[in-house]
Parts: sequence; C-alpha cells; structure tokens
Amino acid sequence: MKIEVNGEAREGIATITDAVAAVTTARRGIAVALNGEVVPRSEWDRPLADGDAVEVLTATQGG
Amino acid sequence: MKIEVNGEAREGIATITDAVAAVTTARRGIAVALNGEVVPRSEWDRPLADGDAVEVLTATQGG
Amino acid sequence: MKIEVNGEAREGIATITDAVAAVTTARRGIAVALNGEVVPRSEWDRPLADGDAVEVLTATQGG
Amino acid sequence: MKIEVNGEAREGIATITDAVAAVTTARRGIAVALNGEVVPRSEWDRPLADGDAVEVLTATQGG
Amino acid sequence: MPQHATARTDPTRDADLKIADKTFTSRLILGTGGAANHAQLAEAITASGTELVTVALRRVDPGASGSLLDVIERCGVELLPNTAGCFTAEQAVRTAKLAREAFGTNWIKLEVIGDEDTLLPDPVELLDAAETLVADGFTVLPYTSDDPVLARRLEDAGCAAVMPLAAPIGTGLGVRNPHNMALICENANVPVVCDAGIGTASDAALAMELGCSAVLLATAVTRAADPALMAAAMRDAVSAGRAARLAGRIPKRHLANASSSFEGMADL
Amino acid sequence: MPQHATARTDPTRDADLKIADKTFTSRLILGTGGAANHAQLAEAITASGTELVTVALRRVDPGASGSLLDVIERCGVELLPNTAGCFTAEQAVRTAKLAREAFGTNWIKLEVIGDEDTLLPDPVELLDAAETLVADGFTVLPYTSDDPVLARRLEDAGCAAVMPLAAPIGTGLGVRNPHNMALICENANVPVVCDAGIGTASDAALAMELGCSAVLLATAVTRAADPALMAAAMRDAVSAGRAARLAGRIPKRHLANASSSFEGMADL
Amino acid sequence: MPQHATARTDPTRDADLKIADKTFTSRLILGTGGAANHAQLAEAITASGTELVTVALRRVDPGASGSLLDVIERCGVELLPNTAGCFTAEQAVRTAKLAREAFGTNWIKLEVIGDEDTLLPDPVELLDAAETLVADGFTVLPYTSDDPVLARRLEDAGCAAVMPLAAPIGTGLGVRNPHNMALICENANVPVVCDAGIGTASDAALAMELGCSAVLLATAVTRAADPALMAAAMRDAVSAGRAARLAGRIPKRHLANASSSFEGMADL
Amino acid sequence: MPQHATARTDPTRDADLKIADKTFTSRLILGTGGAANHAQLAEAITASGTELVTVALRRVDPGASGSLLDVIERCGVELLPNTAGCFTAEQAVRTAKLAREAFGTNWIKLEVIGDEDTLLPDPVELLDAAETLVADGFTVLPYTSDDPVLARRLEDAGCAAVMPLAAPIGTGLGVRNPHNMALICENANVPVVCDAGIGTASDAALAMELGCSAVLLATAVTRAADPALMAAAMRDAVSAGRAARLAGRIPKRHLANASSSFEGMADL
Repeated sequence: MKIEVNGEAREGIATITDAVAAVTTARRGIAVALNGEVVPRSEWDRPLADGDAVEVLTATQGG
Repeated sequence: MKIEVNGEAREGIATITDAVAAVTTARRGIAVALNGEVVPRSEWDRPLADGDAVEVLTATQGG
Repeated sequence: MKIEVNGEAREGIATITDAVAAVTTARRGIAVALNGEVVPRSEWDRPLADGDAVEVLTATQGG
Repeated sequence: MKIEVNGEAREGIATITDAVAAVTTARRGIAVALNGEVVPRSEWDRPLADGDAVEVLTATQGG
Repeated sequence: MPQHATARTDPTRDADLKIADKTFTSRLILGTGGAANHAQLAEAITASGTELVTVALRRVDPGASGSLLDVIERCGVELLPNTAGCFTAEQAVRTAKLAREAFGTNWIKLEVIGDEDTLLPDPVELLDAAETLVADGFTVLPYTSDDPVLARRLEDAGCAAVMPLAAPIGTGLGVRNPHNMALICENANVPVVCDAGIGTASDAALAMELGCSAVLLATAVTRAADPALMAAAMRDAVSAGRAARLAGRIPKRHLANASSSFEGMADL
Repeated sequence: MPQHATARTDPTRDADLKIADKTFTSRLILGTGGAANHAQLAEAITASGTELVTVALRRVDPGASGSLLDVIERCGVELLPNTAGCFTAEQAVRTAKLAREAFGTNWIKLEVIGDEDTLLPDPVELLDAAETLVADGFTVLPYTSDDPVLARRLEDAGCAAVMPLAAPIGTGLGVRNPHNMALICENANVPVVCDAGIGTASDAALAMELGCSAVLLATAVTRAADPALMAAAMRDAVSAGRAARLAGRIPKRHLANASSSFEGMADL
Repeated sequence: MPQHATARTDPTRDADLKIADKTFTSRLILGTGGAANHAQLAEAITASGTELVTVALRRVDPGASGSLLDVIERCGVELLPNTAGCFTAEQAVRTAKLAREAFGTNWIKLEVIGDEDTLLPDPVELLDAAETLVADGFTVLPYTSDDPVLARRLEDAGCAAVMPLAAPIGTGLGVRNPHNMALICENANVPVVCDAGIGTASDAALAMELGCSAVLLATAVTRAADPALMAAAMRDAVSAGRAARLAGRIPKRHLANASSSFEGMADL
Repeated sequence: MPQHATARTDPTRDADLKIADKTFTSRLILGTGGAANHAQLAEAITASGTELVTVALRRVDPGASGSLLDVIERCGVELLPNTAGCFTAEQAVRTAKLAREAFGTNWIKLEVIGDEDTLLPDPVELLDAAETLVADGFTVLPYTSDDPVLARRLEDAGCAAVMPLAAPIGTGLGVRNPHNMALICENANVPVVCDAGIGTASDAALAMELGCSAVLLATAVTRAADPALMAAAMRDAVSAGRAARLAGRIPKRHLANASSSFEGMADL
C-alpha cells in the first residue's frame, strides 16, 4: 500500500499514527491533514487507504 | 392609474413616451428604466401598469 | 539723579545694589548690566551716574 | 625668462599676447589673469616678468 | 534634424494612448463634475486638450438650462459615462446599461462606492460588476483603489484599463502611495489611468513618471480659481511627466555630482 | 474666445520673467554641464525653450574640438557665466571679473562652495563675495542654500535674484525642503530661481508651484538617457507648475468631495 | 505625585490592549520569521516585551534542532498561528483548522496572498476566508491592505481586529499611506494592528500616532544587525507613539511660535 | 544573560552623551518655554527623564510667583541658559556674559535670530558670536539652520556641539530635511543635537535614527494637551530612535521578503 507522507511516498504506513511516527517523535504542536482535511488526534488510528496523502505539520518561524 | 416618474407620482401617463414627455422635450441622450430595468426606445410605446416606476435619465456633470 | 532700571526711570537709586533691591528681593540667579555691560556682583556698590541704565535680569521659561 | 601659462612653464613668452597664442588661436571669449588679476585685452602687449603666472581662460560646459 | 527634434520633443507623437479599440493623442481625461457653468466647462475642456470627458447619469432636470451633451459636442470630444453614486454591483450594472442606451456607447467608467465619506471603491462589488459588464460586451474602465492585487484581478476580469486612485475623490492630496502606483504600472498589461485625488500639476506629472498611461481628473480643474488655466497646467504636466518617464531620469544620489568640472580650474 | 483661451493657457504671455534689466519668456535656465557633446547640448537647448544657459570659466583646452560659444550663439540664447569651483570670496570675485572680460557681460551666477562632497555653498563667503561684486557693478545671481535668512541677506546685499537649491548639485533629489522654499518665495522681492537638485519633471513643477519664478537645472537634462526629451519635459513642467500656481489650486481635504453629485440619482 | 507621574507616564497602565477575550499590556506583536536561531529569537522576544508571537504551520522537519514551541513557552508568551503562504480561501481555512488542532487555539492571523512578488493580500479571497472562519468560531485577525473599505468589510464580517499593512512584508518601507491608515483607525470599532512593512522605530511610532492599537512586525527585528536591540527600540517606539497619541500633540504651524517670550527682553 | 539582555536593551548604558566636560545619561534636553505653570513644568521634567533644561534671561518680574530656579533645583536637573531673542552677535555675547554671571555656568545655548516670523538663525551673526564666545571661554551650543556647511564652520569655530533645527521653533513640523540632517551627522566631530521643530514622538525618533546624539525640544511637550505624558513619549522616542540607529535597520526593498518561508508548505 502506497501512502504519501509530507510529499514523500512511503511503505508500511497503516495509520496516521504510523505516518506521524515516520517523521517525528514530537507529539505536542502537531496537526495532521489527510487528503487536505484535518484529522483530530482521536482518529489517528483509523486505517489509511492506498494513495492517501498525509501531511504532518508543526510550528515554524513565521511573520 | 398611478405612475411614478423620476420619483414623483403622476396621473394620465399611459406609456413611457408619455412619461418622458412629462419631464423633458429632449430626445437625444435620454434613457429610461422601468422598475429598474432599461427599456430600449423601440419599446417606449408599450402600456404601463398601475404602480410602475419610470426613471427618465440623461447626462449631468460628473467626475 | 535719574537712573533707569529695567526700562523705568527711578529716583533715589545710588548704586546697583539699590537698583536690584528696587525690583527684587532675590539674590540668587540675578545678573546686572550697566549701560549694556555686565557688572560682577563685587562691583554692585560702585556709585551710579545720572542717566545710567541698569538691567536686572534672571531666569525665565525659555526654549 | 620663465613664464607659467595655464600651469605649465614655458620659454620664449614675452607678452600676454604670446602666452595666449601659445595655447589657443581663438580670440573671442578669452580672458587672461596675470598672477591672479584680470588683464584687459588692451594691456596684453605689456611685457611679462620672470616667474609671472598667466592664466588663459574660456567658456566650458558648466552648471 | 529639427523635424527629428520635434518628434523627440513630442512624446505623444510616437506613443498615442490606446484603450480597447480607441486611440487618443491626449493622455488627460477630464471629468466634468464641479464646473460652475457650461461656458467655464467648455473653456476648460478646450484648454486641457483632452479628447475624452466623463459624465454622470441622473434624472432629467426640467429646469436645466442648455444641454451638457451640446457642450461636449461643440468641444469635439468623446463622452465617457460613469456609474458614480452606485453602492452595489447591481446598481452599477443597471446604470451602465442605461448609459449605453442613452449615449450609444459601450464604454463605461465603473464606480462602485463602499463608503460615502471617502467615496472609496468597494473591491468585492467592483470586481463583481466588472465581470458582469465585461460579459455583457462593455468596455470597462474601473475606478479602483491603489491595491496592486485588485488591479490585477480587474485586468484578469477583462477590463480595458485599470484606474487606481491617487487619493480620495476631490481631496487634492496627490499620489498618496507612489509605491503602490508604481507596482500597479509595473505589472499591468492594460493602460493604467490615475483617477481621482490629483490636486495640482506636479501631482499629475508624478503619476505619469510612476508609469501611468494617462490621468483622469475633475475637481482639480473645475474647482480651481481659474479652471481654464489649471486645465492648461494639467495638459502640460501630463506631457511633462510622460516625457520625463520616457527620457530616463538621472539616478538619485546622496552626495553631489559636479555639473561644472573642476578640471582646468584656474589658479587664482 | 480661442484667442482668449490662448492667452489664458499661456501664463508666460502676461507674466514674463524679469531679472535686473532683462526679460525672458522662458522660465527655465539650462546649465550646460554634463552634456556628452555639443550636438546633444544644442538639441537639448532647443528642446528646452530656454533663453539663458550657464557656462563655467576654465583654462583653454588646446585639444578642444569646436567652441561652446558657437553652439550657444547658434542656439540664439544668452550666456550666464558662473564661478563654479570657487571656495573663497576672493577666488569667486576674480573669476567673475575674468568672466566679464571674456564674455562682455556683468551678469554672474555666483557660486562659492563650502564642501567638496556636497558642493553646498558657504554662507559667509557667498555673502561677502555678493557684496563685493554688487559694489563693482555686477548683476549677481547667487547659488545659495534654502535658508530663508541667508536669501534675505543676499537680497538686501543687492543681488538681482536669489537661487536657492532644491538639493545638492547633481543629486536629483528634488525639493528637499518645500517649507523653506515656500518661505523664501513668500518673502523675496527679487525673483527666486530654484537652482540645483532637480531630478525629474514633477520636481520642477513643484518648485514653480511653491512660488519660484524660474528653475535652473543642468544634470537632470544633460545626463538623462534622452537629454532632448527630458529638456522638453522640463520646459512643459515649468510652465505647468507656473500655470498651476497662478490658477489657484483646490484646497487639500481629509475626506472626499463628490465630483458627481448624488442629486438626481435614479432609484434602481 | 511621583505615583501619579508614574501612572501618567505609563499610557498602557490605564489602557491595555483588548482583542476579543484577551488583554495585553504590550502593544507590540512579534513575528518569529527571519530569526537566525532560537537563542537570538528568545533574546529578541524578551527585549521586545511582547506577549504574543506569530508562527507559521509547516511540514515537520526531521532534521530540526530544538522546538520553536519550547522557545515560546520559555519566553512565557502566547502563540498566534498564521496562514502565511496560502493563495486561496480554501487553503487558508484548512490551514487555520490545522493550526487550531496543533496548538489548541482558535486565534488565527489570516493571510491570503494574491501575488508572490509583493505578498499583498487578495481582498476577495481574504474576505471569503474571514467569513468562513468566523462562522466556524475562530477569532480572526486578518492581514489586509490599507484599504479602508476592505477593513470595514472585514470588521463587519466579525473579525476581532483588522491588521492593515504599512508596506509589503519585509520591505521596511514604513507607513506608505498614512492617510489610509488614519482613515481606517478613525472608522474601526475593533483594534487596528499595523502589520508588515515597518522598518525602524520611527515607523512604529508613527503607526501608533495615526491611531493604531498595536504594531505587528517580524523582519524589522529578526533581520536587524542586532535583533535584541532593535526589539527594545520597537518596544519603546510603540509606547512612545501611543503616549504621543494620547498626549495630544501641538498643531503644525507654517510660521514660528516663540518658546522664549520676547517679553522682558533686556535693552542691551 | 538577563544582565546581558539588560545591557543590550539599554543603548544609553554603553553610550552616554558627552558634551564638552559633561556626561549625560538622557539624550533629551528640555526647553522650559511654554509651560502653563511651574507644577506642570516640574511634572514634565520628571516624566521626560531629562538632565538638562534651557532657560531664557529676562528682566526680573516683581509680580512673579515662585522661582523657576527652585523648580529646576527640585527636579535635580542642570540648567542651560540661552540667548533667545537676540538679533545681533553683540546682543547675544552680552546676554551670554550676563547668563554666566547669573547662573555661574559658562555653558550657553547660542541663539541669534535673523527673522522674527520664522525665528530662523542668522548664519553670519551666529558664527561671529560663536567665535567671540569660544574665545572668551564659553562652552557654546549654537542653535543653527540645517545647513551642513554652517554646521561645519561652527564646529571649526570651537563649538562644543551643533544644534541644527528640524523645523522653525514651535512649528511642530518635524525633520523638514532628513537629507541635510543626515549629512550634518555624518560629518560632525562634535555631538549633533536636533533643536526645534519637533512635533511628536516619531519626529524625535527619526532625528535620532538620522544620527543625532540628542534632541532638544520645548513646545512639543510644554504645549501638548498632556505635557507629562508627551514628555514620557519623547523620552521613549529618543531611546527608541537611538537604539534603532545602533541596532542596524534592515534595508528598504521595493518588493516583499517573506517572513514566513514557503519551504515546507503543506499540499492542501
């Protein structure tokens, strides 16, 4: 199953939790979008489908 | 039948042609709106209905 | 003998000390000009001549 | 006899007329200073002395 | 060569103003509002050298003496109707259609006001009206703010020109934001007409130097003490500013640059 | 009426520039410094419409090709020599006398510089030189700072005009201090000529609007990408600014003043 | 009396900044963008005295050293996420929802850009996004142009503040159009925060003098040679401008008004 | 580190103002003219944080209530007498000598006015008086125009500082010619004090940003609606402007410079 995480295709990602773990160990200040829509943390364990695009975002310096 | 021409109620106005004649002798540079919609000159003779509002407009100084 | 003190003609003024006493009881922050020239305090007792003009000056609000 | 013309030492210059001829053939719009002082054209033939400094000036572009 | 000189010294000669299908020699558009009477207006139009004047559409005034259209015709200039006074896109669209009917032109100076104290345009209603009128075949010249993004969107909507304000109508404050005006001119692919807020000749010249293709003004001329003389001033200011823009001005320097060389200074 | 219109639209018609014993139709004085060559200079002089050009006095250059005086003569304009480059009153006075001898004119643009980076005038040396030259019968036109008190003292010393700078020579920064320039114009009883610092047309127009009687510039024209075209721009800018000044501009307002009346708005 | 003096000399004492449900003592909001590193950022935040700093939302960077959130927490200031980089209302709305999820705040600095060279806001998309987010319960602080009509419409849409730009982001040009900024402040019923374009202390002071309730800046501090010192400068400039506004400045005069009376002059 | 921060954020800590033999922590000099009464003046002096205030010398007023000197003493600040109102060098020199006798200080703010409407200084009389007073052992602080050449000559004459005006006394017009002010600061080897014409906080900040070492003002504070609050504003504005100058401002750009990087943008 192919999942895109932050623009990179990855293997072995079954859930959003997996996707987050793949790019960061941080838990605070993290938000996730699945195919453009925000996914509340309570739903991070629901299974992903092939071709899903996951964005794992956090705070960076900005004006 | 009551017709409003340029905001004034008038009697004895059957057509737009009558309405125009009631306020000006000019023919050039005149446009007419019936209840907000422009009426081409070719249709000035169609009968008005009670309560119709006619606007007879022309050029004035403007920036 | 006529002496002018701060622009006003006065009688009975024999010395600069008299002139100063005629317009103020203050001693601090006072300077005196006799006919345009500054007179140090040490010389305030020297006699004035008829027609002398004495200016008794002090600090006022200024920019 | 050494004469300076426009900052350059020159030989064989006996008069201002010589000095002018040494640097230009123009006659119009020319003024001459001898040791800093203007010399009217009428006096251009008076003899120069050793060490005299002659300035031969004309119009140039200026603001 | 004198011929060449003439060409060179008349920047409009080789660079007429083209808007949609029309070409103008004059780069000054005159608003007719504010003139004390028709005679004074005619004199100002003549002195300005303009070829295009704006008019508003209002209820016929039975008591009016003389026709504004006759004045414009006598002056031999074209007429550009506006939608002044409209606060909504719908009102402005209806007014534009009435103007087309009245004057037989599909050109419209599109004004949609968002505030009655400043008479500043409403960006949303303005863009909406512009899209509707372009779709209906109008040649739309929108009076807009000096917002470069809004100007771009109006151009993208098919407007034949964009007309950013120098300052609010009738204020005479001149180009309040030269930086925005320059940004608009740098990015526009249609003529930029500086519209409203001009107070005096140097304001008009500056607008042209910033890259505007033309200047539209009314109050500055019609309400000046001597309208005809101010009209002549604006005529000259617009060509001066245009020529200065084309001539390539010198750079600004912090320190001096001698115009009389020190070379060859006499030792006095 | 067209005749009248012409009169009205040509502010110089009824108001020539008078300095000392001379009268000029043009209110633009052109400095010749900075021109790439004589042909370009001639073209700029012609396009500018000027009647008076400045020159500096320097050692004759044996290698010079052609005479600047011939160019000026061919253009049919008068010559105003300057004392550019002088740092003391004595130097300037000597230079003025040499100029009188060379060109047969007692007119002199008096420059006494106090700093070589900014080329700004030295107020003390300038006033000293002005007094000496006036006493010697010269018609003195001093290049001065924009200090209203110094301008007054130069006028009191008998100068035929005062020529305050807009900005340092060749900087093209425009009128740095309009307030001072206005104060000088309000109080002067001789013509005020804005001299130096002009960069583009709107600068020249502004100087005239502030009340100057004329503008003197060199670099802005001679070093522009197209000197002749910039000369034409300056010609028009000076008459535009003069006309705007005479025409009585509208007051500046904080809020808008409708140029299209709301009266008679249709109910759409 | 010294107590009174203290009160008088601390304009924020009696006039805290209130936005929606929050109150701030500092009227300076600091953007974190552009800082060379976290240490420098922390020093600048401290020196600025700010209580609110903006952050952007971006993909987690596995290689990032240290957490920006830790820095902000250590400085004891609140966080305001922005939607920087969004070009459409939809993108901005999604970003705002993600920020709410990530940081547990419903406050959002709404940016919807219309042009990548100037980063100026798109008025139509901005207003659209603001309406959507307000309806979704967000406290919306929109970064907007200095268009008074757009500012009014954003306020009418329920924004908690309006944040007009002084000049384009990062340009340091200062308040390009003081007239528009003043018009916005005169008419707003929510706090006006001057956002973007500030370059130096006097710019920030001027924004407050024009009536702004606060100033938001990033680049001016983070990219200054000494960010902490510039942060202190901005802190003082904002309170100076606010105090000057409250203190009632003297009117501007054309002529002088003696501060030392001539009365009692000695005859010397 | 907090200690360091403190040092960094207090630009005056490492850079006191030195004039002649004295050192000041505050860079604001307050003129006492225009205050409604002594109580208000005392409050303003305290709020301003100044260490030096100016006074004029006038005939004793038998009816005067309370002594200005007592007020100044109670505030614990030093006194700087001026020669305000003098029109000639001779008058100013005599006044300076009387001030030295009255107050036991050889410091003098030298004013020699050339025009009673603008109160602008007379360059020739001013320089003459400065030379005389320096020779007589005075520490001379001349109130001068913003002419860089005159400022240089005053410095060469031995003045301890130069005090160019921002604008005429009491006009509140702010720094009319920032270019001249910057040129003076770049070239001066003595402190430059911006004296007269300041109207509000941003004016004072700008003067410091241009490179002035201090600001002297009276009317802006004493005639404000709330003098003490404006005094606090000026105190903060001067340190803000000084800090901004030292901090190294960002360059001005024509186009934007993103403060939120586009890198890492989510694909939404």
